[in-house]
Amino acid sequence: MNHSAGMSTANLAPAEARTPQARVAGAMRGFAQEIGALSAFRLESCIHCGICADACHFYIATEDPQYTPIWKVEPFKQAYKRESSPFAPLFRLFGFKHEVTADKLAEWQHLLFDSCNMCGRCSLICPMGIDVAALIEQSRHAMFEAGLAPKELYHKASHQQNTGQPEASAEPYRDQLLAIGSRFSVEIPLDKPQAEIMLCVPRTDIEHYPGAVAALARVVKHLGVSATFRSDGLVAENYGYYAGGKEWQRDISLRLIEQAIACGAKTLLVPECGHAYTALRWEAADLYGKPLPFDVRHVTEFLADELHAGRLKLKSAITGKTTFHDPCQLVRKGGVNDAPRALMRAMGIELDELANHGGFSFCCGGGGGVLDIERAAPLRYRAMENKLREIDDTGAATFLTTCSDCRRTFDDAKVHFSWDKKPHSLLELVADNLSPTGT
Amino acid sequence: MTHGRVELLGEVLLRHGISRRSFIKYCTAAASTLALPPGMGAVMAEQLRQAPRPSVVYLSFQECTGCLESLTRSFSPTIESLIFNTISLDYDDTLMAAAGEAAEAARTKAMKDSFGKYVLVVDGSVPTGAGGGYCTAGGRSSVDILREAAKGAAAIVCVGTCSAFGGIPLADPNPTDAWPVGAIVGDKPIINVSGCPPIPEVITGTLLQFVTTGKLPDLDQHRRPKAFFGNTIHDRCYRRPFYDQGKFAKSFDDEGARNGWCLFELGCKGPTTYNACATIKWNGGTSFPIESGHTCIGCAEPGFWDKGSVYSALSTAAWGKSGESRPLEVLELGGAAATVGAVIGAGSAGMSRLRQHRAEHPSNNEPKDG
Amino acid sequence: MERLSRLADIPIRLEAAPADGGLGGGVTALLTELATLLERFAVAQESAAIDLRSLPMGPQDRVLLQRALGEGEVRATIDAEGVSTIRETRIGGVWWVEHRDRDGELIAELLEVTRVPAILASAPDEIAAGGRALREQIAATAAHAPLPPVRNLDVGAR
Amino acid sequence: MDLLGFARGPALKVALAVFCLGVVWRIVGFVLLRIRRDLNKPRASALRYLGSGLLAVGTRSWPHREFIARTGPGEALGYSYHIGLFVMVLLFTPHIVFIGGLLGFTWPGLPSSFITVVSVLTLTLFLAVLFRRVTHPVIRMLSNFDDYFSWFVTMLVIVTGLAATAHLGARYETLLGLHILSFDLLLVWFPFGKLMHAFYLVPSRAINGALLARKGAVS
Repeated sequence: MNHSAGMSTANLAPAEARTPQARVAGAMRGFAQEIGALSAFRLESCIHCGICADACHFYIATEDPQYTPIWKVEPFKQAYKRESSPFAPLFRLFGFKHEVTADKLAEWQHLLFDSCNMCGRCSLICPMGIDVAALIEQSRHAMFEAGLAPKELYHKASHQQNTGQPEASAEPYRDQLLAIGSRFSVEIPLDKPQAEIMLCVPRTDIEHYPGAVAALARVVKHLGVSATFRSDGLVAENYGYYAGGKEWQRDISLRLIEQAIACGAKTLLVPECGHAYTALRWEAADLYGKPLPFDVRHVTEFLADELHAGRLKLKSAITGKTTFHDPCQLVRKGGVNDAPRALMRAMGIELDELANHGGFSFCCGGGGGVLDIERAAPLRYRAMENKLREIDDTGAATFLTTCSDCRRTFDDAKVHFSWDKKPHSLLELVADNLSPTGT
Repeated sequence: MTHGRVELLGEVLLRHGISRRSFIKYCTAAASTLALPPGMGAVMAEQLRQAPRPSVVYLSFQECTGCLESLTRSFSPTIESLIFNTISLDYDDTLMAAAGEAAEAARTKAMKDSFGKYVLVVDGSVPTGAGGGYCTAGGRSSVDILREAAKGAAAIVCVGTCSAFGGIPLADPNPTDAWPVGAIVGDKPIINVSGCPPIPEVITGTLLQFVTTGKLPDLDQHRRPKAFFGNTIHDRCYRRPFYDQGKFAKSFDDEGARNGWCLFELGCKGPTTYNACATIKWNGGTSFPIESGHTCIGCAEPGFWDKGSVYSALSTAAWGKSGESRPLEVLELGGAAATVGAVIGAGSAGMSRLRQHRAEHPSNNEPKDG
Repeated sequence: MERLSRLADIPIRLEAAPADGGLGGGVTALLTELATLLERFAVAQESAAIDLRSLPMGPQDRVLLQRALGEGEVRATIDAEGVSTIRETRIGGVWWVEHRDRDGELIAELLEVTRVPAILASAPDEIAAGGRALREQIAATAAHAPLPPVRNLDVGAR
Repeated sequence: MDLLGFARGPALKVALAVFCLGVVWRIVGFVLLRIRRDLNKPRASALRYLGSGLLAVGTRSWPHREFIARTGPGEALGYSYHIGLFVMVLLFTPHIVFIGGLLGFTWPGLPSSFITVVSVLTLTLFLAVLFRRVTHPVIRMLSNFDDYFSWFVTMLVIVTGLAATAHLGARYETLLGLHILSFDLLLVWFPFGKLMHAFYLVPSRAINGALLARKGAVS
């Protein structure tokens, strides 16, 4: 492999141009920020058994060993051994491990971004109990610091950090939100000074699935809870999380946190967006530096609670044979296991489960920002074939999920593969089958 | 006992009234102890009858006379003990009637008459400390006597672990600076018959084989005849099946010991000791230590006295001056090492954190990112 | 000389006495070897012997072996520097040979596979010497001379 | 001093010291790195998720149903030689006596002949493991000096142990000396290579299990 191969093929934004030395220094800085006793323990524990490969849909689809999850963090294992491991002084003294080069880092861009959805399935298979996905997330941070985040993710994260929106839109999302309200004849609670629940919305829904936005407004209205969107904290997604820019991720989360605090919300309700849930529920407090003064809940969790409390009643939904895709960030990585199924049960839906479901579900293939990376598409399509087959194998007529990114990915597959299934939003189904309470 | 013609052994035996059948019978017994094929007894009988009367000079140095006790403690004289104790032994200061200058004269005469042909048997180690003064006879040190006697010897047979390997005198701290014979005499064929003491049949059997064939027997790495020292006690031990079954006595007085189970855990050195105790046995084939319920102490092996406790099992750690590790000593050792490890570990963690800190907060001269 | 008690005289428990009268592995192997030697003898007239003292045998093994081989019809003793006993076992061609010294201690013990153990047979030179001795005796008798002592040992003194 | 005396004497002493020093160095060396508190509100109570962590130590011993088809055979191979190792190391009486001599307590062992059979089986599995390591594209790619050397050192102990038992190639005391010497080598190498996973396995599984349970996720 020639020396500049990595760099010349890297997928970089012009803003990320810098010298190789600066890249390595940046990677080491990012790495230093991430390394701690826990991540060190994970890197220490690997026994090179290769079993994690068998959890990864990229490896399963291609049988290409480079897609072995733990291999994706190889430069960071190397850096750990040389910089921070207990024997690091020996490694440096005797040169057992060389310094990671900028080229090697650039080569790994493909492995850390294009071929990893950060779905966490590998973390369930490792016999040593290593959370490989956590290591990949940390590695992405070092890659970001090295200026090696893929240009799509970099641009969106940068834009979102600056403006609150991952991309410029013809009309501000606030206006689009209100337009959706009038189009679907539903009241959009916006910028209330005080509310129990603060709402936010995936910009994917605004742009592609306005029905889901309306559905959220409708169920909130139906339940009669005090809730509001906030113009200054509207977008649920967090491209900082995808790109590995921890500071940007923090800044992006901060918009929502500050707005939730400003309106005195007790709950920040995460809409149908998986990675937003991870970013807010399981990472925001760490970046914020203290525990959040409100709860972070996924909309299905909220609805399931209302259901159990008897405040929400649902009609039977006529869906025919139905299956459900568990979004990785919500279920495997987020622990939202029961809520979606409780809602479906309440609507009388008997699921024909996928061969791998619940915590073991395969990723749709679009997670981790991969859907946004243009050059990753061919590999992504290969990896998701297995997922589509699993869905087909259930023979289900209706296919539900509860993450807008997953939906986008499946819709994209629908076009690419001329696939005959369409993913439906669980939230929309709930909104369509609300049963008036007390009657 | 000088003759103009060399007397054949057969003639001497006949004068002592030994019949052909007796001779075959004892040679059969000897062949058995030598681990020769059973049919060799008769062949040996014929060869021996035609052999010249051997001359044996027996020297005792720094020793306890246990070896000689063993040699003469055969319950009744076998043919080979008859040959060596009565017929051929031209000098042995312990056994011979003569004493003082007469004894010294007998030795000188035997060595002169049979120069180049006699077998020199030595028991005891050779002390070299204090100018050899720890062991003298007739005013001469054992080093001198040995060197002189070795000159005319056809071969030297070292009887007992002391002469073969230095034995107990050589054991730490070796106050007399004792050495085995092989360390003093370098230019003569040496056969070591180790053991503390050696089995009498092994001593006489070795001599017999040398006399019969005129050649050195097959020797192992410690110059011991393979015929007797080719197998470990463990390999030939009748308790071996219990070892294989994992049945071990845990004390000398437990049920396992009474059942005759393997004594490995009690420190038996059978697995690393090469001798014929388990087959030839002792006291005329009556028994041997393990059969009597005691462990093998490995007395036929070099340095047996310094290889840890007789009662600590072979597979245990053995270090320290006494050649033993105390139980739980490893915790002290490990604890000390672990403390050092903890300090170094903390140091390396501290260094890593410092480097982390520096990487996070690069100084101004380091490249800025865009 | 005061003797120690013989092992057989000390009342000890036999080790690992088989509960059901079965044979130990060592004894079975020995019997198998004997069978092989017997078959070879039948074909090639090749005598052989097994040295029992060179085998690691516990006291119980000996009892088992004796039980397995049994007693045959022939029993001979040789009185030469101690008693030797030659017993035919129940198995034809297998002889149990014990050599003891003058104190009765066992000095060699073999199982011989042969027609008759060689030590029993008279040697040719002994036979020749016997013939001469007998002639001398007859001659002496004829001359009414006193009988010369018959020496059985002067074979080697040619 | 003969080889056996050296192996179980000074060499063993040094090896044990290096082992203890190295293990503690390595563990302290990373445990004292920064520990960040997780400020995100746990889904389950601490007691509950720590319990789940302990549970994961057991459940992670065998692949989840969803993974078995792909990983079952490989994991079975891995675990079976580990079981073989455990039986050999911990249930062979001379080894028990060895440990007893160091630590002062013992436990019953298994028949030596059984151990020999297990050892031969384990040896075979060890060869199979190496074969898999060099032929499986993923494992070959991941493997480095540590993997091969750790394999070699462990293998050496098994081979010399078997040779000593079977008296193959040299005199028993020499083979026993080599066996103990190879174990000394293993002790010295232990803290510096992947053999350390013996110490990591339980806490690593427990921590991962607990952290997943903290989020309410399956582990």
